[in-house]
Amino acid sequence: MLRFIFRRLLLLIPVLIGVSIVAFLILHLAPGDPAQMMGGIEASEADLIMLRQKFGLDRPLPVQYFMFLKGMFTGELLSLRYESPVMEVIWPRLKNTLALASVSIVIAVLIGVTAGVLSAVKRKTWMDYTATVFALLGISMPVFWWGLLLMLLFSVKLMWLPSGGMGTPLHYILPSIVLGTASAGIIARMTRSSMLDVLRQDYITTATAKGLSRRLVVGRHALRNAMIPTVTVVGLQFGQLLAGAVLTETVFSWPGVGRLLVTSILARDYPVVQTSLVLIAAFFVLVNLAVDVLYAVLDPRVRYHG
Amino acid sequence: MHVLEIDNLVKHFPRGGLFGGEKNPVRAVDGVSLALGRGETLGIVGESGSGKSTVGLLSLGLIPKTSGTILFMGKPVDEFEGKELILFRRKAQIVFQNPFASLNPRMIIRDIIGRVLEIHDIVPKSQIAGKVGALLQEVGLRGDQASRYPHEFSGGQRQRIAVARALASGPEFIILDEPTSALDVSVQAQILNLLGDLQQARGHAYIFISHNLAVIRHVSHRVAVMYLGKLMETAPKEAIFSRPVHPYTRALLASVPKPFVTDEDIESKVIAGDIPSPTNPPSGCRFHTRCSFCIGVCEEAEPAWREVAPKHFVACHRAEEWI
Amino acid sequence: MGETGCGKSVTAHSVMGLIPVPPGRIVGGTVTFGKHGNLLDLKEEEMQKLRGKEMSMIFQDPMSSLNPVFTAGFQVEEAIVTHDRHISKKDLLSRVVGLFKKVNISDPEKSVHSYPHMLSGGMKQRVMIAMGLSCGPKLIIADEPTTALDVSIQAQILTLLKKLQKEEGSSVLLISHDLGVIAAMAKNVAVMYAGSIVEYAPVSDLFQQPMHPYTKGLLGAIPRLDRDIERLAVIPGTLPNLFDLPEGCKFRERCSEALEICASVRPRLIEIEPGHEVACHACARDR
Amino acid sequence: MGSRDSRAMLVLRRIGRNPVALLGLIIIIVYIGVALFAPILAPHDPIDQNLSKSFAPLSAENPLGCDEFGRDILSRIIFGARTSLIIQVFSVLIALVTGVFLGAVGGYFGGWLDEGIMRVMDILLAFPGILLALAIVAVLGPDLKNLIIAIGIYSIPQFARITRGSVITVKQSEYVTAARAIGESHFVTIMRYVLPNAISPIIIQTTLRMATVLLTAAGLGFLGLGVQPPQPEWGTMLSTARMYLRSAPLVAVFPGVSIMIVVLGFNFLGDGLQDALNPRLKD
Repeated sequence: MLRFIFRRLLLLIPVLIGVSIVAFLILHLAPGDPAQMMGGIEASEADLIMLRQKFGLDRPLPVQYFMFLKGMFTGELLSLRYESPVMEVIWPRLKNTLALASVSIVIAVLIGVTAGVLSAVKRKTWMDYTATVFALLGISMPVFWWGLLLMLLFSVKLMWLPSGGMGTPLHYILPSIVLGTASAGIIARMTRSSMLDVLRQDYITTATAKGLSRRLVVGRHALRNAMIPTVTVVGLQFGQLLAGAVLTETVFSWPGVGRLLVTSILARDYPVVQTSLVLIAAFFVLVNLAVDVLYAVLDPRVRYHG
Repeated sequence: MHVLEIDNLVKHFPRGGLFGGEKNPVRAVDGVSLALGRGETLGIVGESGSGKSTVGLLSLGLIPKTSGTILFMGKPVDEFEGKELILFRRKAQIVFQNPFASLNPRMIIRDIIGRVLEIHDIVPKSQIAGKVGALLQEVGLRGDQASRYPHEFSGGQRQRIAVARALASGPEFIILDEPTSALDVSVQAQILNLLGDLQQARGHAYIFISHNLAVIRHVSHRVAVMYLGKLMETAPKEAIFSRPVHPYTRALLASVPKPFVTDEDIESKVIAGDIPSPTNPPSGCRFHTRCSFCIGVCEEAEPAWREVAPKHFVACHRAEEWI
Repeated sequence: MGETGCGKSVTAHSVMGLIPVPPGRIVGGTVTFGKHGNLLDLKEEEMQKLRGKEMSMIFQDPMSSLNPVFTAGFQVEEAIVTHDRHISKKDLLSRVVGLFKKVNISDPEKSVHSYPHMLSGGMKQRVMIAMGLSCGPKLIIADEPTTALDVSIQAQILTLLKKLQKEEGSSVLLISHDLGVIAAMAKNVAVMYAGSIVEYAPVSDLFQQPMHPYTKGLLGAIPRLDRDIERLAVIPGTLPNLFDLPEGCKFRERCSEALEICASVRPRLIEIEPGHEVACHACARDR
Repeated sequence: MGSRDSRAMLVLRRIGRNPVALLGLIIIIVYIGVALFAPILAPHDPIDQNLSKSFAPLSAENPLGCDEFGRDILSRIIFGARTSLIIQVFSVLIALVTGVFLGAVGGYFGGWLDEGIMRVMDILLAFPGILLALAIVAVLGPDLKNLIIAIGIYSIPQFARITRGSVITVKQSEYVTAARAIGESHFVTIMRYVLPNAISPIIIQTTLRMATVLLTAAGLGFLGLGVQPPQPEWGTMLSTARMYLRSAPLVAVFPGVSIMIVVLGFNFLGDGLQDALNPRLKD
């Protein structure tokens, strides 16, 4: 098992390097002078020279890349806006985002798996149809609009819940529901289809043939197998939540990395933008590693061959 | 000259990979030598893991070999390129086991068979439809069924279509890879009769691959018995079925339950043990772990492949005792 | 015995109450099982108590009939615990190991902890048999138990089934399309065609003097291992469409002995010789 | 019997029998109609400002009221459909062509080529959801063309992965080996044997991707990084409406409803296609 994890960790390295290269290159692939992009049109010639020097923009790309990588970890890479090391700017906000995303994923899994299982077991009943329509509605709802609607109702009209910011557990309710809605829908659909798939398998007939009750057949034999593909989807959804946070945090003024990313883009604070991208991607990749491990726990075939 | 000559053919499928560490390869075929005469049917029989289907794919150059030689009309198959390769494809054909998987579901029958005529320029374009109709009739279907899709046919009918496709280019030999294993007994009889009739009329050779010994007996002139990637015994049909030498052949023949023979005592004839994995085959003679005649040397030395009677080859240390 | 689509498997599943409803539906008939009466009248909970305990089933494909995420031992334990809730953990394990020994699973103490993918096809089928035997059932339904296995492994499993049947005294309902397997295993044979039994006879009678034209055709169509046949006999035509069965005898269109009456009246099973029943107008007339 | 398009007909029949999928199809047809005939359908010029009608309530003249500049919201929504459709069609087209090509080549030939393509896709996929598009727009600058490019690029890996998976499955089938055995070239094998049989998941993905892409475009618009005002786009409209949420909440309702309905349409159809194209379910 340890070897399995170690091997997966090794495989991550090229992906992480690739991610950092992409994040680094984004600034350079755009047409025009990177210094001009950072400084904006109002930047003076002196400003541009200063920027070029600070980021080594006049040096070869590989050198710049290593400066970028090194600067990220040593604190030499500074945010243009806050003039402090990028990590110090991003880290506390990333923690807020992770907190929000974690609450959301728990909500999404609880709702999604329950709805998916019910709708598979009660296939073609009103329960299945209701769950299907709600799941598709959840997937189709624009996050930011859904947020605005809930805010309008619970904060503006009813004034039950705060409309933005963080601090108390109450602050979590609206943003985490909004953020988790689409994921709940996707998890429900996935659980339903994998459950239907599993229920058709021969070993389900075997379990019934040995005299197990329907409840045990579904709850023990089917669910465990159906969760295997669902786990993968949950991992992918966690990434979607990190990305969706960009919108949710903007709506609810959540002090997270998503909002930081948007404001930094608008302020042309590229060091923060690039580093945020790398960090979010790294987290996403790590979560997927955790999913792989969980996958192996659930599925003995992977455990012994993986 | 032989149509096909295989010498010391080896195919290992690698496993594992990146960071996985080198795992043992699957030794699917491990030193097989065979020859196929003109108009002959060579039956290859074996259980799963014997490598019999791999031999079929290798003979057509559809997968790369690991080592050894495969000669078609004296020329190495895996060196064919361009025009020569096309010509070889014309002369060597295959029919697969599963008629539900071997026909492209998105093509109508006229195209499935017509493509062969087109690629090899067998008849002018304008005559393709007519020729397809004739081929369909030859395999016992109606010419007007050519505009249908495969899913509109039954398993037996599809297998006839697959046979027609193989015939279309006028091949020298056809690999039949378990062509009736997916079919019911009554349909199997129809296909086996058809294959026999076609061979009489056209004179091509067959390599008939099957796990079913009775079918092999019915169709073959000569039989090769494979076990874990190796040949155990080859002999003319009469010899294999009336005077089998290799303990594996004998045990296999004995362990098939026979219709018409009721109350048979199969218990005493069972081959013990599981089939070992082809990734880690036993040392010496591959069959020694399950052989009831195993002696010391069987565990260590690989038995020599030798002719113990005219055209009767065996790889067994004790072969001479049982002639 | 019968070919694809003859209804042999569906019959077995119906007996066990394993036909999924919907889309399946049992529209008529009875299944009488010893003192339990007509199984079709039993409630689902009552059937649950019978399944695995009084009657058990072995399926065709051992690769897919064991749950990949549980150990072989656990899956057999489950069959026992379901019908005996008070058994102690220790007894349970020793019983499973005992069962594994009985079905000749190599290294039973270790094998109980193996996951299905670590076992060979033959071993998996032995696990299925151990599961089927675990509660000493009166009836074992074996649905093509060796079709997915190699010849040499098939012989092992058939031998095992025969031996266990003798030891345990269970009845076996064996379903197969393989005439050889039927000949080796069965005492009485029912031949099915398009959803009905067309012939029922002691096994030796069936092979020595088959009566129904379908049975005769089938016996003529198999290649023989013990002798050469010049040309195989062929049953012309194909199975009728099960959605739109013809009136009268379902085999009429493929039958060389068909009479006028065969087109209108569906023949019923009639005992023509002691213990030998046939559903055929022509056979009935000839006797 | 024997009709060339029997399969397409079968799929259509299945869709017709599935009320949810049918509803989706109808929504999509109406949406495309609205986008195509926007100039005819819209009662006003979507860009015309009239400050005297700022936040005008619903009326016969302005059925959905007016926004902060007094522009007719209904007209802006109708023209917004056009913008959305352009973004969807072109970005999905970019992704479809590139992704299917990369996936098919990688899946069919395998080896280092496949390995290389998939590693690059893995890297792109490591930027979850909207982030990659966001980053690309951030440097290219927000306008319609760049939005299409950004969303197109970020959709490529999905198509590449799905195509590859499907191609690998199909590649192993006996009819592809048979194609090789009769002497078909690699190109013909891919085009006539592999792709036609690998197409179902790609069709499903295309439909579902139309939904995702619309949400992404609207999301970027909402962040002010999408289509720029005054050009009408639903997400951008929501972005400005948000500032007046307390005083004029209705302005924020209609663009959101539009997005949701259209996205729902594609998701309904995609979900229905998933069932209709499932080879396991026979008619």
